[in-house]
Amino acid sequence: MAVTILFLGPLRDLAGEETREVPAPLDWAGLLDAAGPLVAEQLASERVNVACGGKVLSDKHGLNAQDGDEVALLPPVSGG
Amino acid sequence: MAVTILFLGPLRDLAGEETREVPAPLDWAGLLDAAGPLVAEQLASERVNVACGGKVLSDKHGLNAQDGDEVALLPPVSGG
Amino acid sequence: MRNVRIESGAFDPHALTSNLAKSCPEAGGIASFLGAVRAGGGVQALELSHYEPLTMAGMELLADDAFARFDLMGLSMVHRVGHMVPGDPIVCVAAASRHRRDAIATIDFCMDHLKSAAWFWKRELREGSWHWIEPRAQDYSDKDRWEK
Amino acid sequence: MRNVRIESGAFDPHALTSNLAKSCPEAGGIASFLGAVRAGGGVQALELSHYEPLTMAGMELLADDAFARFDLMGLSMVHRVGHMVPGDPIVCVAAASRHRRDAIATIDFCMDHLKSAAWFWKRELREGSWHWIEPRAQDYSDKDRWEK
Repeated sequence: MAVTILFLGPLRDLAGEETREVPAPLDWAGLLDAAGPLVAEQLASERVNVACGGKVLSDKHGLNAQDGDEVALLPPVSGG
Repeated sequence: MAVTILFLGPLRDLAGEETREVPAPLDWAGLLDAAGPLVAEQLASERVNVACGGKVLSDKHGLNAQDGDEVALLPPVSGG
Repeated sequence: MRNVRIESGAFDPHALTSNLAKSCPEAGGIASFLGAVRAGGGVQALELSHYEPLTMAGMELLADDAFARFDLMGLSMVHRVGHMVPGDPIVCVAAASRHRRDAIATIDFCMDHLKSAAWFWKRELREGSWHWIEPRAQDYSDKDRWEK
Repeated sequence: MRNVRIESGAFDPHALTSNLAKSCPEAGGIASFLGAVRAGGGVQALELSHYEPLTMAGMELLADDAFARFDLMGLSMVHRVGHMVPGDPIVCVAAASRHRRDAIATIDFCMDHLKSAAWFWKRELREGSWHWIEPRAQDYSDKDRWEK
């Protein structure tokens, strides 16, 4: 099993793909590494959130994704 | 010819009719007299306006209606 | 598009809003407000009267004021007069604008003025007798928010 | 009545508002807001994406918040995702209440949050290339008005 990283909105363009499978477990350092430098730069911003298993993390630096988890990278939103 | 007094909204109930014809010319004292005591009491309120010839009077006490004029008595409004 | 009307018969407020949206394809936002005779509150009928020489002119001035205050692409304002029963539309204001807040502020502004500063008189039939309705104190203070 | 939905295909905002009005006969006021893809501004297409596990839950929380803040009888909130062209409805919020100001405040409140605090991402096709859209500074300050 693995962790699936999901790139939302403009992060998808930066990542060049919609999802990326990486080995579990995945912590913050591992995420920055797996996401690539362009996305990692965005992740540094407070305005970019991270969800794990369908919940937005209040402290993204404490990420601890396990086998089968989906980790969604959420840039600033715009609806309406 | 004459002046037509038009009673709007609740003033119609007080007057007991929709319109009343009175001889021209008609001034404020004449209006109070022609309108009857119940309506005259209402006319004393600042919240009751008077229109003459389709224009709301900024000073109703200066009413000076001529032959053929319609004098409309306008109680507080409520729309919507 | 500008559409200001007094209706003495039934009208379709949803068609009014839909037509405004169609006629303003460059608008990003359409806001609308529909006021209807409430069911279930003991009101059997509602009657609205007006004084035609003043009422239409007043509504046109209100529309002028809305166009002057807000960045609008279109405005529809329709007010019923006559005899209505629960469920019947009384008033509909719809506004189209580039950004949403102008459209929303416009319906708020127009309704506050139609409620307590337009030449209409309203009475309700309750338990077989008619009662004249005056604006609530809040209706007056709502209108006063807009004074500059 | 409470109707919160994400739509991946076209929807009819006027039918939505009309249905809300029909289902809330005791409401005196129905306010609605329709956001559409603007024509004439050089936008050829608009695409909205979302993250389903968060988006619906967020919209339900927003509806809960609206019912808690305002005196509401009904609320419909529908947001499109997918590919849209000029003229297409993007979002519609309709609210029914006893008195008009609750319905109007509700559509204002919900739109401010859908615009800059719901899990949607929007991009526009202009002159053949896609551009991601971020909320304007005013969209953030509009939302911040509601913070207690």
